[in-house]
Amino acid sequence: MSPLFLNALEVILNGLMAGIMYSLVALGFVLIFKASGIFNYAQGVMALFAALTLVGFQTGQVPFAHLINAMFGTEIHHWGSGMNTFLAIILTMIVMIIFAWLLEKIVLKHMVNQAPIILFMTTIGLAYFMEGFGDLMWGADIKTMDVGLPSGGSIWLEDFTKGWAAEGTEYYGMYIDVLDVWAAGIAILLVIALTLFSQYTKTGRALRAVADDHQAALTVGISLRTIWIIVWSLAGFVALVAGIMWGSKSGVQFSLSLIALKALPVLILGGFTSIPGAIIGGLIIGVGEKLFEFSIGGMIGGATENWFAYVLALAFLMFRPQGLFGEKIIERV
Amino acid sequence: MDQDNRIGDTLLEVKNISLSFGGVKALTDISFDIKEGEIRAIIGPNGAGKSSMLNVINGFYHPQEGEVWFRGKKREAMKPYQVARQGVARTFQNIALFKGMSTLDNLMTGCITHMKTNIFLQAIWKGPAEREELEFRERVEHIIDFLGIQAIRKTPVGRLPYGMQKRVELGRALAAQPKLLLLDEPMAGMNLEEKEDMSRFILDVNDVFGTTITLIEHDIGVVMDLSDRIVVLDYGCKLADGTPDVVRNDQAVIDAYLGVSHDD
Amino acid sequence: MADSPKETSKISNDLDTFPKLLLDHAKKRPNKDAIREKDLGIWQSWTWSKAAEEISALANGLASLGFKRGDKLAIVGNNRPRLYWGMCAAQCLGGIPVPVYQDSVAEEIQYVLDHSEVRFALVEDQEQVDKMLEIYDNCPAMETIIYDDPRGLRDYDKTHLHDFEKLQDLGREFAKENPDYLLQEINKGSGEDIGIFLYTSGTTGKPKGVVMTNNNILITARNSVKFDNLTENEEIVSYLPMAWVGDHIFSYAQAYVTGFCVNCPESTETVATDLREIGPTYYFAPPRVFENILTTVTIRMHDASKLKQKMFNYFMGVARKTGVDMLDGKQVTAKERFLYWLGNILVYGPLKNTMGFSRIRLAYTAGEAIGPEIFDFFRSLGINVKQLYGQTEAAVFITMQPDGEIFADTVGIPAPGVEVKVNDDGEVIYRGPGVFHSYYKNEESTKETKNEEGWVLTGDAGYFADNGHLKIIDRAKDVGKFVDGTMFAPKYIENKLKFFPHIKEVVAIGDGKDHCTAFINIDLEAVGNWAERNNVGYASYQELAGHEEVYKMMLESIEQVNKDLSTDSLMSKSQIHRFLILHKELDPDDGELTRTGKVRRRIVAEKYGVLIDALYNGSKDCYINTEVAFEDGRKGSIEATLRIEEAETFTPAPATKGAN
Amino acid sequence: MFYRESGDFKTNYADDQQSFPIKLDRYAVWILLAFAFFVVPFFINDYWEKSVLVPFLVWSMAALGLNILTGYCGQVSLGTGGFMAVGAYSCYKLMVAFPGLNIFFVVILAGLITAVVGIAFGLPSLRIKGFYLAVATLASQFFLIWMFNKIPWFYNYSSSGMITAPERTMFGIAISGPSAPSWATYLFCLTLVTIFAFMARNLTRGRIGRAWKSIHDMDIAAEIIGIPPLQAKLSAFAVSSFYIGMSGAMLFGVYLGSAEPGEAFGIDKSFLVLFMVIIGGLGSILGSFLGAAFLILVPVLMKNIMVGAFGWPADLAAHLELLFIGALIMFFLVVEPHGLAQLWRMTKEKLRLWPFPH
Repeated sequence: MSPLFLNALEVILNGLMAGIMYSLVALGFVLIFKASGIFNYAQGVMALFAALTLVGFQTGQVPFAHLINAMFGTEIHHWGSGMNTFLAIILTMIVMIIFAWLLEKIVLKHMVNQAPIILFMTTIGLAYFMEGFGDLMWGADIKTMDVGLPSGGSIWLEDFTKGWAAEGTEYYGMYIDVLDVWAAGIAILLVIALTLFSQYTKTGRALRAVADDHQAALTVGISLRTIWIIVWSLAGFVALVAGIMWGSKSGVQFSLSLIALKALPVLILGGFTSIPGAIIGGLIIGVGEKLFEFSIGGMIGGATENWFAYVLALAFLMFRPQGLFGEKIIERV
Repeated sequence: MDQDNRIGDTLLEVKNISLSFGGVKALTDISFDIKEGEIRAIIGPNGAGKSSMLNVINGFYHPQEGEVWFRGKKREAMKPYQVARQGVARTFQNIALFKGMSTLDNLMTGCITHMKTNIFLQAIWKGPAEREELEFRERVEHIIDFLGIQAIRKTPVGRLPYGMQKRVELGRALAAQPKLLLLDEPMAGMNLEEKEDMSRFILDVNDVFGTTITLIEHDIGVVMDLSDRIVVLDYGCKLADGTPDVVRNDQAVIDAYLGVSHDD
Repeated sequence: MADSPKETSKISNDLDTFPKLLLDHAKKRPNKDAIREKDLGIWQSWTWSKAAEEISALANGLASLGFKRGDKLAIVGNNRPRLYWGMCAAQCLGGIPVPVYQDSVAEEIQYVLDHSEVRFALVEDQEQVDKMLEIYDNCPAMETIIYDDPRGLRDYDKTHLHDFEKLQDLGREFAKENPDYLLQEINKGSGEDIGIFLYTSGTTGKPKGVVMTNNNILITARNSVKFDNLTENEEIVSYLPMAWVGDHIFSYAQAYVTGFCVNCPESTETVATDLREIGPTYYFAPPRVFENILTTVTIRMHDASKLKQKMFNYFMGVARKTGVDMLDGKQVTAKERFLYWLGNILVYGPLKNTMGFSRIRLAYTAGEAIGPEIFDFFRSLGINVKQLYGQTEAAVFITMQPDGEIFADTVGIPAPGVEVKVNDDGEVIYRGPGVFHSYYKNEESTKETKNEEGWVLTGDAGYFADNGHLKIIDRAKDVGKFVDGTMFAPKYIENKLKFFPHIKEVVAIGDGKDHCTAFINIDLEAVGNWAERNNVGYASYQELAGHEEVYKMMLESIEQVNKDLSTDSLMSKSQIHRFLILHKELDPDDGELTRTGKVRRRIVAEKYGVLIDALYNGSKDCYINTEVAFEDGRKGSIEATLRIEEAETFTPAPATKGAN
Repeated sequence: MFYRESGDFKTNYADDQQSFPIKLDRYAVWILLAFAFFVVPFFINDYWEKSVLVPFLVWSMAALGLNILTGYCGQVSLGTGGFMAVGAYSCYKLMVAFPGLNIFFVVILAGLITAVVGIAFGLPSLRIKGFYLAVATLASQFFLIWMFNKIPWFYNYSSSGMITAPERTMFGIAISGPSAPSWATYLFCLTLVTIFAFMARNLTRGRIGRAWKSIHDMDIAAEIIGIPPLQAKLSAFAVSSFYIGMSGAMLFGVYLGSAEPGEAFGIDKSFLVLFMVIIGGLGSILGSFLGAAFLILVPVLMKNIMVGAFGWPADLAAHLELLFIGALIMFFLVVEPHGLAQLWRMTKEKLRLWPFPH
């Protein structure tokens, strides 16, 4: 096997791993979109917020320390000590649920029957708000996240694949970050868990009913507002998972929220309502952009990951405007 | 009314039209003609393919088989807007007004195919663009006067009651000064009084402007009174074609309407 | 036709006919707007010169059809420029315009047209053409019908029909061949000529054709213009029937005298909006219209926020205190002036703007008594509403209120040039330049109404108050007597009650009885509104009318009126002792009202005889079954048992004089 | 309350169709313009120019452009930043290539170039609608920014990768470059924005505007009554991009003076303009100005209060600002989705009906 091929293979594998990360965010989008028709742009910021909160709890930061110091001239930063990771995760999850509840109470209940585009804009507002709120609460400095997940290249894989290359070529083996593998595993678990949840629990079935037909769901006595709180909490949970993964990988910082943007082309490919679509779309984008950068990117200046996903989605839309799994739109008069 | 004087040569003819959607046949081998100046009705039970027929005539659907002849020429496959520009206007079964605009603007939009000034002149406004705009405003005002909708001239159409919206939609179609006007259930959902008004308008349009009208309508009584000739469709096939008297006494039509298979 | 050439070749200097005035305006102010009509979304305007051109073309057109001196031209339709032009065009040729109420049914029109031997008719649209064709064969003199709006007339047999514009084209052709004809005809006209027939609607019997000379109309118009300093800059909205003498004076004669601009609304439904757009400077409306405006204002303000209502009520209070005085030119304190100024910014100005009265300089009301609150409301806003007293036979003006001497319960001093007095029977009579020529083909009535010295009976009972202003009590023939001989003026009592917004109509009974009782009609809009606000449920008019609380409300009003009457020595006997609320609205379709909304006492007395008996025999309630006509012409009947209530009466207090 | 419309009647269609049919509005606009043109330039200082007035004008132009596309034609775009970059780089290249060219024409040409690019990126709009189109426009945003970063020709191979505006003049007065006087840059921007705001008004009230609005309201019906959808959408993209391109050119050439694409024209700028349009009011010329004013002034105000008056650290103020703007956007969308322009319309309606509530 030529090193070029092996390199390509490595790129594809890395792409798949990155794709799973995209899928993780896209999953949150799909959950909310299915249940409420809201295209939640804030999903990425929710991941950032969850990650910030988790790190904050872990390290024992005082929330709003900056603001308090500025207002009262104090100098506080940390409580005495940090917190157990598991406990911090639970607490973060609670924060996310409170957040979902507040969001429904304050904003969403006023937005029933609004045009989709208005709802979309609202979530952009929400994204700004949460970003500001997260920064205000925990500070905007880059934080490292350590929840005990292993990271770094897999030495085992490197050793294992070193010999694959043809004789006489220089090849040091395939590089894959163990964290990515973990992430992939967790993502798969998450999908399975969500599927089970929606198939076998009462709430899950209610969610699906709402997704199929709002009116019908209402007539069988499911409170739409409760559903919304549950869905946003679930999305918060997914965001937390995504936040942990992305945070562990590249630190907790603002750019984390930009992964939401990457999830958009994923959704276009996969369709807004399909969980498998989100996964497959993520993988296509992940592999596609890595491969493009690997094969062509270098020639045209690099950093093509910035736009490749969108252009791919655009090109794709030209031929299938309804997405990969969407139904064909028949126009009527 | 002097019929012979009013009705002229064939304006539009459809020949052997067949249309299907993914294997489902909507229209099968339909042929009929529409003569200049007449009021032509298409009737039939629900799902008989009436709306599909209108959609074929105005180019929204493209039939797999058959030809459309307009003003003596075979019509090539066209986009709906090109058909509109040839002088075919229509109204819709479920009102398709531009909800964000006023009555006046909706009617002005109806004139759009006749307006010519380019984007630069439009931006400058003073001069040709304004002249054109005012010229069409006056034209539209005559339609407003004709339909008696002066009081709602500047009301956003979304706020109007249903019957008024139907009237505005007719106005928008008239503003295009069509040679052929297609009306898709112009009286659906109206009360008796509104139906009478609408019938009056349809006759007046035909009479005053000499517009050829093709309409779909459920109210058989109204259709019989209004139309010169009627095409009856059922399950996408043509059942009968002729004057109201001929159609009324046609056995196949009677069977289709009295048959248990469909009810309106 | 044997006029000397020098007389026909120049425009006469004495502007004693409408056509001469028209030519004069066309020369003096050719580019000033003479008339406008809201049509096709904008105010289409015609300058005086354009109007003169249009009228000439029409007159020539008429001439080409054989319209001769003395011919009559019927005019049927809403106020539209072309119909006004028709009047002048007929006058150009020495003809007589005969405006007819446009909402009359065919048989009513037939009577007028037949009676006045109309040969030509100028009508508005298809609706009127249909009426004309219906009566065509019954009017032997009738020849030609000219229509303004050709819509729907395409397939009509055109033997007798002419399109207005086509007729004008004919006229322009005719003018080419006979260039001097029209001017000659115009110059033949004089002030002594018969100018117009105005048919009175007539509460009883057939309408009478009031014949007016040009002098009657024009001198009166000139006098009134001078009295109120009207100028060529006035704007007026003409929306009252052209057949009514008021419209003829305000929208035609005064416009031709001064050269001001007349604005015709788009349709009857859009009068309010059109009025608002134009913002007239000069306005006429019967009290009913002012009352409706005030009711609308009150109802709309009910929906406003509490704060806004407070502000509104506060400043309306200020206006009531100060506004009328300021309008009458009396002294007010600086503080009051400031508050009024503030109120003008916050309330009066905007209010006038929404009503279309921002630019109003002068408004008149007449025809009936106006409620003092209504009158003061408008005056306190700074709208100079005045009352006048007039009738067709006088070319409107008998008395007018001069600026600064405005009272709600009197109708002013004699108009310029008019002598007014009260005869021995207590009836108001007058003499002056506007007094009509005669009733057409009705020598007998003419003599009955107008004596040899030119004094005309008004048919109204009244007296001059101490300040020299005339006070009208009632129709002379309606004034009756109680058994003890004291005067009973039902209209006077009824009007006092009708000023309450929740009372729509009242019939006072007392002639030949020993005391006064009354039927009451509630005002469905006002009472319904009240019911809505107070959560009073009702399913029908009848149920609402019979409601306990409604009776209570009426009782309060009646007792208030009784208290008021008790202070007036002439009227204290007329206090209402018992009353009932009618279960149905008095309706012209049932013959209970005239078309102009006046009560037909005789019919009411016949129809509701049992109720009258019940009012006087002391019973607590009374059953009645009434026949009614529905809107679609079907007949039906409604039955009800009506409750009768007693009202408190007050012993006459010593009269306080001059309480205006 | 202040309106006195009674007596303000129209005797011809030209009067009835004018931009400000109510006399009072007409006067208000003229007075405002007179103030902006003849009074402000005499009192303007560097702070007002740099912090308030010029950014307001520049972003108003961008908001006008996006409003034409999104508010009038209904095509949501998240590529505004990218198109502004096109305008900025076109401006730069034109300034460098034609040093003698009047900067007024430079800005207009930059707009025209952007319009061409806009048409190219608008082509997919024929097949893609709604969200899908919104996401597709992200492609233009990221691709264009990447292109300006990675292709050295665009920044004339400068070592920093940044572009810097040389001094260019109009009537001999410097408009760009460090020595341009405050009043000159202000008047330059004001003139451009005034001219093109009126043009936008003209476009949106006439034939083309109706075609756009009909596409927005119901695209199928629009096509059936004879409006070619491609032509309507592409013209909206073209005009919109023209405005956005000019604003990009003004932002770079007149306001910033130098720019780095990711920083000056990033995705957050696309959102900023979108917010302006939403808060101001979709489908309203006035709304574009109100939205721009709001989102320019609020941060300035907040910064002044928190940093200036309270002495808080700047980063804290920035966080609060973010939080506040986000909350405001949600507030607006909840309370008044049609934006400040609608609030103004309602207020005006109230004032016209005053003292009546409706």
